[in-house]
Amino acid sequence: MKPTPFIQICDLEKSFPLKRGLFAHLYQQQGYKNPHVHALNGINLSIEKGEALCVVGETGCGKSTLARVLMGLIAPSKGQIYYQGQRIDNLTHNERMPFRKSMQMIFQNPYTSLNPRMTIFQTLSEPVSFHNAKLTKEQVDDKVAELMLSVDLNPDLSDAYPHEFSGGQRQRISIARALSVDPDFIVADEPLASLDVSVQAQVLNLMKDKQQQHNLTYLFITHDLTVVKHFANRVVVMYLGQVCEIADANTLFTQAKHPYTQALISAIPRLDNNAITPIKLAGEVPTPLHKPTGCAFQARCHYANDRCRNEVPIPMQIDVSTLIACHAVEEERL
Amino acid sequence: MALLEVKNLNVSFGAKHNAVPVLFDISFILHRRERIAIVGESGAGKSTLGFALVNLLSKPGHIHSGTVKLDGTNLTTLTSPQMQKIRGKRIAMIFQDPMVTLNPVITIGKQMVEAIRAHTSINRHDAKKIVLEKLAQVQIPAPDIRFDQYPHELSGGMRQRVIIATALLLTPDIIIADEPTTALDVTIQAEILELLKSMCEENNVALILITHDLGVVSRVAERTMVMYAGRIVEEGPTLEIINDPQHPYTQGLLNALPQMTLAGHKLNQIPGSMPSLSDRPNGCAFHPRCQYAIEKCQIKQPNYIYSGISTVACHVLEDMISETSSSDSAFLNDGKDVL
Amino acid sequence: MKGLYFVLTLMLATVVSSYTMATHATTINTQTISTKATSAKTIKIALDHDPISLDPHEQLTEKTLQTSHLLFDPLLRWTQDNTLEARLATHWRNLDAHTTRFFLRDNVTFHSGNPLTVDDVVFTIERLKKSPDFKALFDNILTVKKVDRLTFDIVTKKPTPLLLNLMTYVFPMDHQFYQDKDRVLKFGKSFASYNVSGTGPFIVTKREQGKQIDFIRNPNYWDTSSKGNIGRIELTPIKSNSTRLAALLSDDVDFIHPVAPLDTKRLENTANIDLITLLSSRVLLLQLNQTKRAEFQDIRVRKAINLAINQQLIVDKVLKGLSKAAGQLSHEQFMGHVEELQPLYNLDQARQLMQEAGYASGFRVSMITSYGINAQVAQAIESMLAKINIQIDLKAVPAAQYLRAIDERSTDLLLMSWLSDTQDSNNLFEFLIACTDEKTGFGAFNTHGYCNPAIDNMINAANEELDQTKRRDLLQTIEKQLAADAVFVPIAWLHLSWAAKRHINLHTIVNNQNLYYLGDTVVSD
Amino acid sequence: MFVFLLRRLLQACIVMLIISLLSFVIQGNLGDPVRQMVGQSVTSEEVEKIRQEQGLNDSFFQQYGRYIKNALHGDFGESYFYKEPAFHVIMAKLPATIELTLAAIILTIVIAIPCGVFTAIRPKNLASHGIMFFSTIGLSTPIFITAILLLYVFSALLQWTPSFGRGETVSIMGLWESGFFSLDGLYHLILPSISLSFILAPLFIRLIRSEMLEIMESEYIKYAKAKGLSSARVYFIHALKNIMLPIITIGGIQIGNIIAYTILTETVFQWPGMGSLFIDSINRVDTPVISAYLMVVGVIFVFTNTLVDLVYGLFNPTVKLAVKDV
Amino acid sequence: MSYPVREITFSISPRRWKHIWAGFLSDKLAVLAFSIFVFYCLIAMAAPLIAPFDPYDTALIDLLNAEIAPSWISGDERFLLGTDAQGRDLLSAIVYGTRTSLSIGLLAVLMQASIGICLGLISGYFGGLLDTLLMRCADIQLSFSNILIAIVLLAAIQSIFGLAYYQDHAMIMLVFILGLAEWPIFARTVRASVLAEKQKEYVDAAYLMGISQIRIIFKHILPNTISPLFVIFTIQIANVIVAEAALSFLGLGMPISQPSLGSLISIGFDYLFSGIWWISVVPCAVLMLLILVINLLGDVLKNHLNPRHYKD
Repeated sequence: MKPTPFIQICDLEKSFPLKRGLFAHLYQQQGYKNPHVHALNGINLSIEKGEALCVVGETGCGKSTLARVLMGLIAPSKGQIYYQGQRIDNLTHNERMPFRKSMQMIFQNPYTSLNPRMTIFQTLSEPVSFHNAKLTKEQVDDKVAELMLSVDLNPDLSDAYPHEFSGGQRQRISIARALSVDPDFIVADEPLASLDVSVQAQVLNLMKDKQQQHNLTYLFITHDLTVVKHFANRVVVMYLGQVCEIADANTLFTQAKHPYTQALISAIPRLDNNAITPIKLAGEVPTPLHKPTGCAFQARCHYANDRCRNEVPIPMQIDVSTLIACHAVEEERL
Repeated sequence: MALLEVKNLNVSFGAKHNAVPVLFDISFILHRRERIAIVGESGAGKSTLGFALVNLLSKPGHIHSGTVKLDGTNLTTLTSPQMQKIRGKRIAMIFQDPMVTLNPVITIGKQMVEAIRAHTSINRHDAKKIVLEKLAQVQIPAPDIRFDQYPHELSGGMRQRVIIATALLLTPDIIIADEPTTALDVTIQAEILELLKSMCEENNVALILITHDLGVVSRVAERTMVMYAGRIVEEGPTLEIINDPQHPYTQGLLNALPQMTLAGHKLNQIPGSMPSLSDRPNGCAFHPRCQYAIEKCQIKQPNYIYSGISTVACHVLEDMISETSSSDSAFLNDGKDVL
Repeated sequence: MKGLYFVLTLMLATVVSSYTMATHATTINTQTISTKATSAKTIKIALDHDPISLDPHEQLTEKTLQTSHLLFDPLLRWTQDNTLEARLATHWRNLDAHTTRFFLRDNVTFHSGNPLTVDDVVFTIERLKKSPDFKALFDNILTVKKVDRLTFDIVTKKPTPLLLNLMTYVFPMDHQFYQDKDRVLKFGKSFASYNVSGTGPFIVTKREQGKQIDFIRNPNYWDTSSKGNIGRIELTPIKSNSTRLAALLSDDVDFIHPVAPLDTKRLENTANIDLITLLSSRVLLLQLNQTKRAEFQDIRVRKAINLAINQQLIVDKVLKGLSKAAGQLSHEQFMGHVEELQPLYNLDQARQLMQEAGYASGFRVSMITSYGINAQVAQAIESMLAKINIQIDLKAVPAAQYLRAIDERSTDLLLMSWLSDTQDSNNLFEFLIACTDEKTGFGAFNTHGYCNPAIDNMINAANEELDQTKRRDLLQTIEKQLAADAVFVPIAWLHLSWAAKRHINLHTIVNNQNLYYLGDTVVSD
Repeated sequence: MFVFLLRRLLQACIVMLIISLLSFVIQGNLGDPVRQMVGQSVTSEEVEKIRQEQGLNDSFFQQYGRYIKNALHGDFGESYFYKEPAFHVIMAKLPATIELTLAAIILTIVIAIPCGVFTAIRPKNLASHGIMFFSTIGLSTPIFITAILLLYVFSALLQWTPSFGRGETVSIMGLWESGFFSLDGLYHLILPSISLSFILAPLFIRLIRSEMLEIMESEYIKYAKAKGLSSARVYFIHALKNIMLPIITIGGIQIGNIIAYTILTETVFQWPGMGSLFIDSINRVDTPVISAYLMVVGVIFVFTNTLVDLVYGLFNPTVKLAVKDV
Repeated sequence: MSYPVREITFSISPRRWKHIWAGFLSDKLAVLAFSIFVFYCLIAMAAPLIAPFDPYDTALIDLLNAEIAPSWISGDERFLLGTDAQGRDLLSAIVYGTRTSLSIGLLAVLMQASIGICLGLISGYFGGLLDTLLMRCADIQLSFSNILIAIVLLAAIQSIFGLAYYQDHAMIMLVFILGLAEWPIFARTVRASVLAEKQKEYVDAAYLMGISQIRIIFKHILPNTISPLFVIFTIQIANVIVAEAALSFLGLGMPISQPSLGSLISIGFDYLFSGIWWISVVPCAVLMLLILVINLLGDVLKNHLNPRHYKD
C-alpha cells in the first residue's frame, strides 16, 4: 500500500462551453448540444511532499487550466482532487478556507498579479491580518517587514505602489504575498515568462531558497525546458489536455521516450551545442476545439499508425517514476 | 563596400529641450548575406535601434545625430517618400507578434499583393502569382486557399510564415527581424528560425536579428552585438562571445541561464534590474549592477576596445588589458575602428 | 448575405410605402376645377394649428368657424363693425315671440351641383341639434318649419332675443350629399369630416392633416358681386411663434396668425408687412375658488385681491398695450357693459383689507394656467399678489391637463379666458357665473364656486327678454352685482393680431371674432 | 444566421412589451383627450357620453387587455386628432424623418471622416486645432440653440433658406414622398440637416480621431509602413477599415440620439416628420399616436441594431454570425 | 559563490495623481476651463449671497421693471444684465438657474453613477444570466436617447403622481428621471473594466487568499475601474444639463416659477425676434459656456487618465 500522496488528482476533466448567454442556456436545456472546448482530458497525477513538480507543454495544452482547477479558481467538470487525502474539488469558497492557508499560487504576469491601486503594504498585510485576526497593528507591520526582507526587498518601500517596481521586484512581492500565509504548497504558473533573463535567475533562486527554508512543495508550470531541467524533481509533459509523459527530470532529459517530449527537448535553443537539429514536427498545431481522434499528438507525429489515429493511448507505467501514454512506446516501435 | 554602415547613431525621445537620449553612439557594419544579432534585455533599446534604421521611430523619438548608410546612401537624410521606397523593397521587417502584425480586416493575399504593388508596377494578377509562389516557398500548405483568408484564420506559426514570405516578396537586401519567435511555441520557434535562416541564405539576404534569447542567437547569427541601456557593450563573433564573454554584463547574462548551471545549484544572478532609459546612471550604465565596478565606471562612459575576442566597452577590461599587454597597444587602438 | 440585405431593405420600403399610399388615399380629392379668373392670386397662410375636421359641426372652435366660412356660407354673418349681414338668408321677419320667418337666397348651388333649398337648412339645423358641441346653443330651437322651397320658419321653445346671432352658426350643408352619412363623430373618421359639399367660395383640393390644406376658388360661387380675387390658398399650421414669424419674414408665407405680443414691436417697423391688432371680446379673468379656500369666502380678501392686481400694468407690460384692461366681463360692444366699472388698483387699500380680514401675514394658494401668454400674465399676478403676502404656487400645464383641472375644480386660483359664443354678455354669465348644473351645462366653467340664485334668475330672464332696454338692465345689474361681490378678478379683453404682406390688404378682411372672409378679399398686385 | 435573427425577434418582442406597458401607463393619464376634442360650451353629460363610447371609463386592465389584443392585430388605436389608425399617421410621417436623418448622416460622414482623419494624422497642425475647437463648441451647443440660431440668421435675417416644412415633394413610383428629387425639397432640407449634423459631426470627428490615434500606434500600422506603403494607403485603407468597427458600433447607439434630436429639430423647423408629430401628440394628448410612435421607435431601434450587427459582421471578418447548429 | 547584495537604485516615478495634476497644470486651456468651472460651482453654491435679488421671492418682482436692458445699455444700475418680461433681475435668475442646472446635473449623474457602478460591478463580476439580462436592458435603454426616455418617464411619473405633485418636486423628479435615463453608460463602462480587471491575476490572488467576493469587488476591483468613470462622470454632467435644458425647452422640465438655465432659454426664445435679445442670449451664452467648460474638462481628464499617455 502506497502512502497517501500529498496531492492526488484523479481523472480531472475541464471543458468550457463554446456558446454563452441566455440562448445557449435555453438551448442546452432543450437537449441541444453546445460544443465544448476540452481543456483538460482525464488528468491523473500525484504530487509528493517537498518535491518540485514541473508541468511543461505548449500554449493551449491545459497546463494553466490545471493550475486554476487545482487551486479552485475554476470548478472541474469531472474528477477529484485530494489534499492530504481530503477531497477539496467540491468545496465552496468558505469551506475551502482552511486549505487556503496551505495552498498558494504565484502568477505569470507580475504586472497584473498585483493590484495597481494598493500599496505593497496593503497587498501584503491584507492576507496576514485576514488569516490572523488576532494580530495587533504592530505585529502586522513586523510581519510585513519580515516578509519583504525575506524576498530581498527594502521594507521602507512598503508604501510604494506596484508600478514603482521593476518586473523582478514585483514577482518577488508576489512570492512574498504567497508566503504571507505560510503555505505548504505553491502553484507557480509560468512565473518567469515575462521576466528578463538576468531577473529570471533572481526569482528562480529565491524560489529555490524558499523551498528549502519552508519545506515547500511546488507545482511549477512552464514552457521553458531549460528552467525545468534546473528546477524540477519530476516533470509532467502535457499535450492538448492530456499527459504524455511523467518522468524524473534527469531521466526525461537523457532518455525521453514520448515522441513529443523528444521534439520538445530537441527544440530547446542551446548555446553550447548546435549539432542537435530540432526534430521537425509534421502538420499544424491542432486547437482544443478541433481535436484529432485517437492520440492527441498523432497528426504531428512521425511514428503514428492506424492505431494511433483511432485509439486514445492509456498512460503506462514504464518504471517506478516514468509514465508514458504512447502506442509507439507500448508497441516498442520506438 | 559594406551593405549597411551605421555610424555614431544617437536617438532621443522628446522635444529638443528635454530630450531623453535612448540610443548612444551606435556604430556597426553589416555585409551582404551576413546575419548579425542584436541581443539585450527588454528596455535595452534594441527594438528602437531596429526602427531607427528604417526611420520608423514612433512619435517622440527621432534620430539626433549619426548616419545610417545603405550602399553609401545616408538614410537619415532621406525625405519620407524616398524612405518609403527603401522600406519593404530594400529593407524588410519582421515583427515580434504575428497576432497583431497583420491587419485583421484585410486578407492575407491583399496585404501581400499591396506590398508588391507599392514598389513595382506589376499588375494584380502577376503579383498574385508571386505571392502564391512565396507562400509555397515558406511551406504554407494550400497557398491559394490561404490567399483569401483573414489573419485570424491562421495559426501563429502560419502567420509568422506569411510575414516572412511578405518580407521576401521583393527580395530585399536586408531583413530586420524583431524578436520573430518570442510569441511562438518552442517547437514552432525552432522551425521558424530554421526557415528564416535558410530563406536568407537562399535569397542572399542579410539579416539583423533582434532578440533577447542567446539560444536563438547561437543558432542563427554569425556576429552578435550585446546591448545594455541603449549602448552596445560588446560586439563580436557569436560563438566566441558565447564561449568566452568579455563584458561583465554579457558574462552575467550567460551565467544566469539555467543551462549554464548544474541542476539543483543556485543560478548566477545579476542583482537589480536594467535602469529605465529616462534615468540612466552616469558613466558606464552597468556600473550599479557590476561586481567589478571601479570608481572610473561611475564617471566616464568607457570607450570600445578590442579584447582579442570581441570589441567591448568596459573600463575594467581596458585597465586589465593595458596592464597585461601594454606593448600591444596598437592592437587595442584598433578597437574603435572595427565597429 | 448581400441578398438578405436587399430583402430587408425591400421589406422596409414596402411597409413604409404601403402606408404612405394608404394615407394618400385618405386625403381629400374633390373634383379638380380649374379657376377661370386670370387675375387669381395664391396666398399662403400660417396659423398656429389647422382645423381638426372639415365637418362644421364637429367642434365649436374658431378654427372650425374660419374653415366653415371658406367652404360654406352661413345664413348671416358678422361684419367687421360687428353688425349682422345677410348671406344665404336674404331677409327675415318675426312672426311672433316664438317664430321667425327666413327667406333663402335663390340660385345658390353646392359644390356638388345640387341647388340650395330649405331642406338643406332643415337638415343642417337638425344636425346641429345632434352635435355635442352645438347642442347647447341650439337647444332652444323647437323646430324648423318648411314654408316653401326658399322659405322656412324657426320655432323656439322660449322667446329668443339672440336668434339672429345663432343663425351665424348655421352653414347649410348639402343634404343630398351628406344623406345617411351625416354622423357627427368626435373620434374616428366620419364622412363629413373628410368630404365637403358647401356653398362656400373655396373648395378643398388637398388636405394632409397637421401639414397643409390647399383650397382653390369655387368657380360657381353664387356671390358674383364679390370682388375677391384669391384663386388658391395654402394653409399650413406652424405651432411655434418664432417659426411662424420667421416664415413670414423669410417670405415663405403671406399671412400669419397669431402674432405673439412680444413680436409686434418688431413687425411694426418692418417694411412691406402689415400688422393688424384688434381688440376682441375674449375676456381674461382670474377665478378665486371659494369652495376650496375659506379665505376667498371673505369678501374683503376678494376685494383686496382685486385691488392688488394692476390690470393696466399687465396690459402695458405683458400684453404690450394691445389688449384692454378690464373691470368687468362684458366687452364694451356687449349689452351688459357698464361704463363705470373700471379696473381698480390700490395696493395700500388692498393691504388694509387683508389686515381687516385677519390675513395680514397672507397665505399660500395654488394656481394653474395654460401655456403661452396666459402663463406670463399669471406670473405677473403672482408677483402682484405677493405684495399682499399671498404666495402662489404657480403651475403652467398643457391644455389637456388645464381643462381637466377646470373640470375637477382642483386649483385655488385659475386664470382663464372666455369668448362669448353669441357676442352677448349672457353667454359669459351662463358658463362662468351661473351655479353649476350638470344637466343644462350652466356654470360649467364656474370654478370660483360662487352661486347666487338671484343672478341665475336674472340670467334666465335675460335669455327670454325680447325688450332690448329691459334686457340691457338685467345684464348690467348682473355685472354690477358681480363687481360688488368681487367674485372674480377681470384682467383684460384680449386682442387678436395678424401680420401679412402688405398686398394682402389684411385690414379689409379680419374682424374681432377672429373670422376672415377670404372669399371677398381683394389682393393687390 | 437564423438563430441570430430569432434572437433579435425575441429581443424586439421584449422591447415592445416594455414599451407597450409604459405607453399604456401614460395613456389616459396625460390629460383628458375628450376635453380637447370638444368646444368650450359642452355639457359634462355629453363629455361623459363620449368618454363612455370610447371605453375610457373602463378599468386599467380592461383597457390594457383591449390594447394588447388590438396591437396583436396590428391595430394601435386610432388617433384622436387625425381620425386615422395611429400607425398610419406615423408611417405617413416616417419618410420625412428618414430623409432628414439620412441627409444629416450623409452630411456628417462627409464632414467627419476627413476632419477626423486629418486631426489624427496632423495633431499639431493649426487646422487640426481649429477643427477640434469647433467640434468641442459644436458638442457643447444644445441642438435647439443651434437650430434656432440657424433659423434666425439664415431664414429671418438673410432670407437665404426656407424657414419651415419640407417644401415640394416628389412621389417616387407612388411609394414614397421624397424631398430629395426636387430643388425646393433639397432647399428646405439644408437647415434642418445642418443643425442635426452640427451635433453629430463633432461626435464622430472626435470618435474617429481618438480611434485613429489609437490605431496609428498599433503594430499592423507600423508594419504597413515598414512595407513601404504610401501614407494615403496606410491611413485610408489600413487604418480607416479598422476604425469602421467602433464607428459602426457607436453609430448604432447614436440612432437613438438621432431620433431624439429629430424631435427638437423638427419642432423648431416645423418639419412634418415623426418627431414633431410626437411632441404635438403629447400636447394634444393623442395617446394612441404617442404609443404607436414609441412602438415604431422601438422597431427602428431593433431593426437598425440588427443592421448594425450585420454590417459589423461584414467589416469584421472575425465575427461570424452564421454559427451553424450542431 | 555569492555576490554582495546591493540595494538596487531605482527611481520612484511620481505618483499617479501628482502626475495627472502636473500634466493638468501645464495645459493652459485645462486650467482656464477648470477655473471657469470652479467659478460656476462657487456661484451656484453661493447663489443666495451673490444674487442681488431672490428670483423666487415674487414680492421683489415688479412688473414696472419689466424688460430693462442690461445696465451698459439702459444705464439702470440695479439690474446688471437687465430684467425679463416679468421684471425679474436676469442676473439673479441666471445665478439661481445655474444653481438649479448644476445641481440637477451633479445629482442626476451621481444617481446614474451609483446605479450604473453597482449594476456594472455585479453584472461584470458574477456574469451569467443576470449579466445577460442586465446588459440587454442596458442595451435597449441605451439605444433610446436619454431625452426620449426622460420624456416617457416624465409622462409616466406625472401620470402616477399627478402634475401638481410633480411640479412641487420638479427638481427631485428631474434628478430621478435623468438619473434613471442613463445609468447604462456607467454600467457598461464599469462592466467592461470589471471584465478586464477580472482577467487580471490580482483578483485571483485575492480570491485565493480567501477574501470575500464583496470585498474583492469593492476593495480590489472598483478602485481600478474608477478612472474611465471620471471622464464619463464629467461629460455626463454636461449631457444631463443639456437634456434638462432640452426638456425645459419642450416645456417638460422645470416649472416657470423655478427656472433652470434651460427654462430661461426656453422662455427667452419667444423674445428672440422682439428685440429684447438679452432675455434669451445671456442664458444661452451662460449655458453654452458651462457645457463647453465641462466638455473641455472631460477632454483633459480623458487625455491625462488615458493609459496610453500614462504607462502603468
